[in-house]
Parts: sequence; C-alpha cells; structure tokens
Amino acid sequence: MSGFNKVVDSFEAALEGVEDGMTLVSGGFGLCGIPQDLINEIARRGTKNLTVVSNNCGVDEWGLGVLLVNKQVAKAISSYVGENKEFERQYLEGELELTLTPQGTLAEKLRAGGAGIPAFYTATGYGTVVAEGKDVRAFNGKKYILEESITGDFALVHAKIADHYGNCIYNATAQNFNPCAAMAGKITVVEAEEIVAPGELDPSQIHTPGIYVQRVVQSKAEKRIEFRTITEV
Amino acid sequence: MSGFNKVVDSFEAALEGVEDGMTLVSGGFGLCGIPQDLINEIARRGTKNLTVVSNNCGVDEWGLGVLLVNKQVAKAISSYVGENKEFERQYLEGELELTLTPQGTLAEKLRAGGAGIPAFYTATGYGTVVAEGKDVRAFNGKKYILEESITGDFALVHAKIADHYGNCIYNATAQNFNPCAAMAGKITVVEAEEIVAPGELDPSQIHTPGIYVQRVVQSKAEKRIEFRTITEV
Amino acid sequence: MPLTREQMAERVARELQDGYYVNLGIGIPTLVANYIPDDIEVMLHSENGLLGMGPFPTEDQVDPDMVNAGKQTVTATTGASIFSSADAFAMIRGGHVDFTVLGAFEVDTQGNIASWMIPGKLVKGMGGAMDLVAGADNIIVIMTHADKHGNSKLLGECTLPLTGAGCISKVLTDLAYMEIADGAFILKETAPGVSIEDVQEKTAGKLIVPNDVVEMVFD
Amino acid sequence: MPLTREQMAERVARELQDGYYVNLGIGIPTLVANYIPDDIEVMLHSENGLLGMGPFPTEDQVDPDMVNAGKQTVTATTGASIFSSADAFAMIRGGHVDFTVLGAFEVDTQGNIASWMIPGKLVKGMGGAMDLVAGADNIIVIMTHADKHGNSKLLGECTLPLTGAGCISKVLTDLAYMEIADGAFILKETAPGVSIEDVQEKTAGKLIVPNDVVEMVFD
Repeated sequence: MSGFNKVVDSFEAALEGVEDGMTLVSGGFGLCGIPQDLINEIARRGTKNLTVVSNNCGVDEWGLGVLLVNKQVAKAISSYVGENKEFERQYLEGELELTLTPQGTLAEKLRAGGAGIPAFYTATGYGTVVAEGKDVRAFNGKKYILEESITGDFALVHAKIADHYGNCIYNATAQNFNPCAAMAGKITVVEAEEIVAPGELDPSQIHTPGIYVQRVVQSKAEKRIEFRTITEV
Repeated sequence: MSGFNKVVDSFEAALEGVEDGMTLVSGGFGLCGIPQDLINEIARRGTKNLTVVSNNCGVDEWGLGVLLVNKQVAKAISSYVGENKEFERQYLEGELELTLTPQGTLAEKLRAGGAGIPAFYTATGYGTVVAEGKDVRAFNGKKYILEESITGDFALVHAKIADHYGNCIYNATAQNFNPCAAMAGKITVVEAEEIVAPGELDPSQIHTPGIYVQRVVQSKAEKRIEFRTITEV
Repeated sequence: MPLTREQMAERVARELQDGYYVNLGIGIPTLVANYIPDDIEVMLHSENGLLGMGPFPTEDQVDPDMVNAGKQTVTATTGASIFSSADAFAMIRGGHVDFTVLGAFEVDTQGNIASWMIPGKLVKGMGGAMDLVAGADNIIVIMTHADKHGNSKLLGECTLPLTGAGCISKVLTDLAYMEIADGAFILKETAPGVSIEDVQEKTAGKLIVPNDVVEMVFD
Repeated sequence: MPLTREQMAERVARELQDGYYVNLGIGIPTLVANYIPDDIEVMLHSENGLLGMGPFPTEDQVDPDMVNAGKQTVTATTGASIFSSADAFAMIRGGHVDFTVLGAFEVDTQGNIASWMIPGKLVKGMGGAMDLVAGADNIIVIMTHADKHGNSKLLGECTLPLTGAGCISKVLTDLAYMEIADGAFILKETAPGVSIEDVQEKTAGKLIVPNDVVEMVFD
C-alpha cells in the first residue's frame, strides 16, 4: 500500500514512541468519545510522568482514570476533574499537578495549536484566577486575555469511522474534543470503530482530514455511560 | 411556523436592512460558491459606499464585479483582486480603497470574528508590509504578528442545501469561505440551491449550524466557471 | 413566600422568546426547559457540541455517544446540529447564543459572578462556566437570595474567586428579580408575599428600590 | 545548458517522498505534478479547501463547484477531503503540509522571499502566498536564476516587497540547486553543462561553493 495507509494492526504499534515525560492530548467529554483502547495501551506500557491534556480525567477505573490509578500522570490540563476519587486523593496529597483551563479556552487552545496560531485573545477568564500572569488587552472597549495554544507529542482520538488515509467521521456528541485533539498532536493516533477503504467516505463530510492523522487502529473497547438518564414511557 | 423558520420568499426580503456604508462579508473563491443572487439583489437596491470583505472581487460582470461596475463599493478587503479590469480602473483612479489581506489570515479573521476571538497571532505576513503597524511577538523563538478579527453587518453565503432552521451543507469546493463568512455576519443570509425541512439533514454532517444563520432564500442564478480546464480523453 | 425551585424556573422561562438559542446550566437552570411556553420554540445548546438538545432518551434510545454537557444521556431534536467543542464554544464566545441561565454562589453590584470554587473545598474545575459568562450577552443568574446560614449572596463585592468580571446584569433569586446597573442591584419584582423589606434585609450589596416594583404572579 | 521548465519540475519532484502532502503554487510549480515518481504516492493540497486534488476533469466531469486554488476546474482523488478556507489554512499554518513548491521574483541570503508585488505595477494581491511561506517548514522555491535582463534574482537582500521573512532555505533555478544557511547561498548541484563560474556570475548574494557540488543528471 501507499505511504498514506496509516492502519496499524495493534495498539502497541499505534503507540510506538510514547515515552516518559511526554504530553498526551486526548479527545472525549466525560466518558463519551474517549479513546479507551489507546488509554489502556498507555496503561499497559506503564509510561510515566505524563502530562495529559483532556477536558476531563475519566472516572476511577475508566477513561484517563486508568492512568491515574496507575500513577502514570504527573500533570493534568483539564476544565473539570470531578467524578474521580483517585484524582482527588493524588491532587490533595500533592502527587499530581493540575492546570484548570476553561472548557472553551481548552478546545480553542488545541484547535489553535493544530492551526499554527500560537496565541489568541479571549474574554473567558478575564478578571479571574485564570487571567493571572496573562496579558490583558482591550478591543472595542472590552477586556480580553491572551491564551497560548497547546500541542501534544501524541494525540489520542476515538472515531466512529476512519479510512486508511486517516480521514475520520465521529458519531453524535462523541465528536466533542476529538477533532480539536486530532489537530493538536505531533503524532495523532485514531482508534476507529470501523475502518474503511479510501473513497468510502464523502470528501465533504469528513470531520478530520487525514492530514492530521498518522496512525489508525481498530478499536474494541465497550462504551460506558457516565449518567444514564431516561425518559420513562 | 416557529421562530426558527428562517426561509424568506424573496431576495428583497432576504436583504432587508442593508444600508449605505455597511460592511458585507461574502463567501466564495473566485466565482466558485459565490452568493450571486444576493449580490444581484444588492446591485438592484443600489446600496452605496459598501465595504466588501471577500477573498476575491469577482470578474467584470459577475460576482462582486457587479457591484464594482455599479460603483457601490467604497472599500474591499481581499487577498487577490486580479481578473477584474473595472477593479483595476477604480483602484488606480483612487475611487476604491483596498486592504490586501493574506488569504489564510482573511479566513481566520472571519472565523475568529464569528467565534468571539478579537485577535490572534499568526506568522503570516511577519516581516512584510502586512505587518506594518501591527504588534510583533515571539513565541518559542518564532515571530508572529497580531491580527484582529472581522465581522460584517451582513454576511452573504451560498449553500448547496439549507433547512428551514438555516443548517447548511456546501457542495465540494464551493464550501471555501462560506462557513467563515456565515460565522462573521451580524445578519447572515444564505441562498441555497435546495431548501429542505428540518430533520432532512444528518445533524453530524451540517457544515454551518443554523445558529449562525438569520435568513434563507432559494437561489436561482447560474454557476459560472472562471478557468475551464479539461483533460482530453 | 420564597419561590420554589420550580417557580424560579417558571419565572426565568418568561424571559424566553420564540426562536431563542438557549444554554441552561446544571442544576435549577435545567428546570427552565420544563416551562417553555407552548406558543414558542427555543433550541437548547449544550456546550459539548449539540444544538437542539431533546429530552432524555427512552431505554431503547439510549446511546453512549449522545450526551449533554452534564454527561447525561439525551436525544437530539428535529433540526439539531452536532459539532466539535471548539465550534460549540465559538457559538458561545461569539455571542450567538441568545440566552444563558446559570447558577451562582455570589453575585455583586459590579456584575461579577462567583460560581465555581470555594477555597478550602476541593476544586473540581470551572468546566464551561467561565466561557459562558464571558461570552453570552444575555445571561440570567438563578440562585437563592441567601445561603443556608442566612448570609446574603448578593454582595457589594464577591468574596469567592470569580467566574467572570462585570458580565452579569440580571439575577433571579427565590425572593426577587433584580437587574444590575450603575453599581447597584435594582429591584424589579418581588416573589409573592415577599416584602421589599425582606429583600432589603437579605441583600448585602447596594439595592435600589424604584417606585415601580411589581409582585410576581404565578398560576 | 540551463534547465527547461520541465527539468526544473522533474528535479523538484525528486524531493518528494511517499506519503507527502504537497502544495504546488501556480506556474512552474504546477508542473511538478507531472513528475511524481511511479513508486510513491503524494496528495496535493489546494488551499481553497481540497486535500487530494486530481487531474483536470473530462468534459463530462466538469463541475463549477470543483476548482483548485488557481480557480481551474479539477477533480478529487480517491480518499480526498474537502473543507473550509479556514481549515485549509490551518493545515498550512500548522505545518501539516509536508512540502511546498513556490515561484518567486527574488530570494535572498537571509531566506527572505519576494514573490507578490512589483512596485509601479498593478497590485493584484498576495492570495495565499504569505500564508504558505510563513506556515510551511519545507519549502522549495523554483525560479529562473536571473530575470530576462540578466539581473540576478538571488540577492544579498531582496529589493522587492517581501512575501515572507527568513522562511526559505531551498532554491532551485534553471542553473543550480542551492540551500540557504548562515547568510549565504550554498551551492549543492549545477544544471548539466552549467559551470560553477556561470552560477557564481549570476548570483548577486554571497555564494558558498563546497567541494562536493554535483551535476544534476536527467534521463
């Protein structure tokens, strides 16, 4: 196959090159759309001292929580880290560094990182602790703070469908941070529920073009639900 | 119908409120994906002293060229204004102001305008005339310039399909600046080749969510080709 | 009588207009969805990437890939759209969401809001709250007028770390509806049976009482 | 003999690697697509929003909605993707395009490039050229070594308004292939039959001639 065939046949191959001390960007929102198989492989490898950039940090034994339990995470950059007792414990005992970042700013930092924009102004966080140490500037009479972009050594992404070239489509709200993460990885690894041949996807309907993706692997993990809320019929 | 039914039945209604001196943002690249019917309606209204923000300014009698011939444009913000003799004449005679903006910066300025980001840093234009008067700042040893975002009083957009709620899908490379323009309009008007009921479009496959769109109208103009290049068989 | 949570939601829902895109925060704000008047339509924006949030699914409809910003399983309404987190917040930050309803710990006369962090308690994060308060033009804060110890939550200056500065101009509590302008709370409406003096007593920040304060009416 | 346009394109094409995403500027750079080695695959990026640009369409395939950055009708290859202009330039600015080929009026020993504007002549605009030179890591400039009056286009300092500053490190002309480093052009290869002296004579900027200059070979 061509140099554009990015499909690898194991999670091990998908994450070759992940090393201690690296920054990993992960897609997902809560437990929705998380790259669980890739997270499990990081756990298996036992890579230490990681910085993880992800909106949330999973729950105690699922999502990025798996890496927390394993004490592989040195620093988290997230907007919300509730629902996770092990995170609490490690944070309170000073084992874990945490940089809280507003959710929209985090998403934009990743998109900007992927788009080669080193920094942007946003009103979010002006006048709060988030603004500490950051430039403040007024545009049209309103105050904004300067936020720098984020990139990662690896980005871990979960897609519904990927083709061999790495073109991705996400399902429903499992999209969330995945396209932003995909842009921000020096090496972006996609686990996909379905892998198809190039040409199967409509070029205009691709969420993440393959240019952002270096490796594709077949996913297998179950999908868990964080809060199952039901309308009784 | 509900307050989300944005379909109007005439180009006149679609552009109600356009006034002399306003800023109009237009989608399209060359003659591809341009909102020709809406441009024609602006021409019919004879609105004067307009600032037009668009990658190109059409050709002599098509695209935004129609407004140039009509002397309705006071200022153009564009990346490339070739293929247009009337533009040349007006510019050389001082009838028309022109702010040349690099293509990627222009697209990002519109996206940022729609996204509430007042300014961003980019390497594009550093060390060139584009950087004059703009802040320069280094990030990780590389120099960037600060570019401010653009919004318009109206944005004119051409879509392949729009639903009543203003959700849009673009065809092939007629997408180009259209999603960026759609985000940047205080009032965004979409001319669509096909208008469908809500629910007809897959929610995950919408290019421009209806929240950015205020009015939808059925388009009818022909599509012209700027450079017809053919592979002989 | 102070308003119930349901009455607070009902009162806020009266601010809705046909065609509004609305973001409802977690907690009491969520209840507003139950009081949308029959003669109007609104679309609910969920900042994880869904415009057109529908009710919770039936057992058959449950999809782990379909959740709201509270990570609850939901459905999409007809005409919904789904997009990335960056795009979801572009809508908020760009001022495209018409109406936002949020809870808070404290609000002050400068329009500051504190809603995400209580020092000494575990910090879980601001989630999207800072983006919502900074990005939306039309925000209403919905909260109790005083905390459970009777301390006013309407202050001259917030004591807790801020979620946003100078961004709040409308507050509905269980006692009153107020607007914030010129460094003061301006009393607009009182809850049924709640006196202006009751409101004054529980408002620590400067309160202006115009002549035209009205009493809310509920069916 | 100076290289023909076709030989220049052929020489540049030797820089391509299997799996490269490539952006080819208008003019001679476009010809590079004709010399992609058979044993590799590259995908062409067109900055109007197409990754996977194919050949011109047949009469039957012509679609006004399907054009390239030169506004010519084109086709999409199998596995292509199509996106907005903002997304197209995110790819460029973010350094995701592996290889970029551009024409120029002048290049200098500081890696500056002038390619968009000749004062006194009508300004048509920079299009995407400034974004391409600022965003791409791996750029090769392809141009004649001297203008039609015999003036060198490889200078100590560009005289025309810049397209980008300090961003060019590889230049192929009809006479030579050079790299730019440490404030000089470093001669790497000469065109067949072109002497080092020929190159020196037509290079106004500082030229370093290492011991290992080779002559290009064409079939």
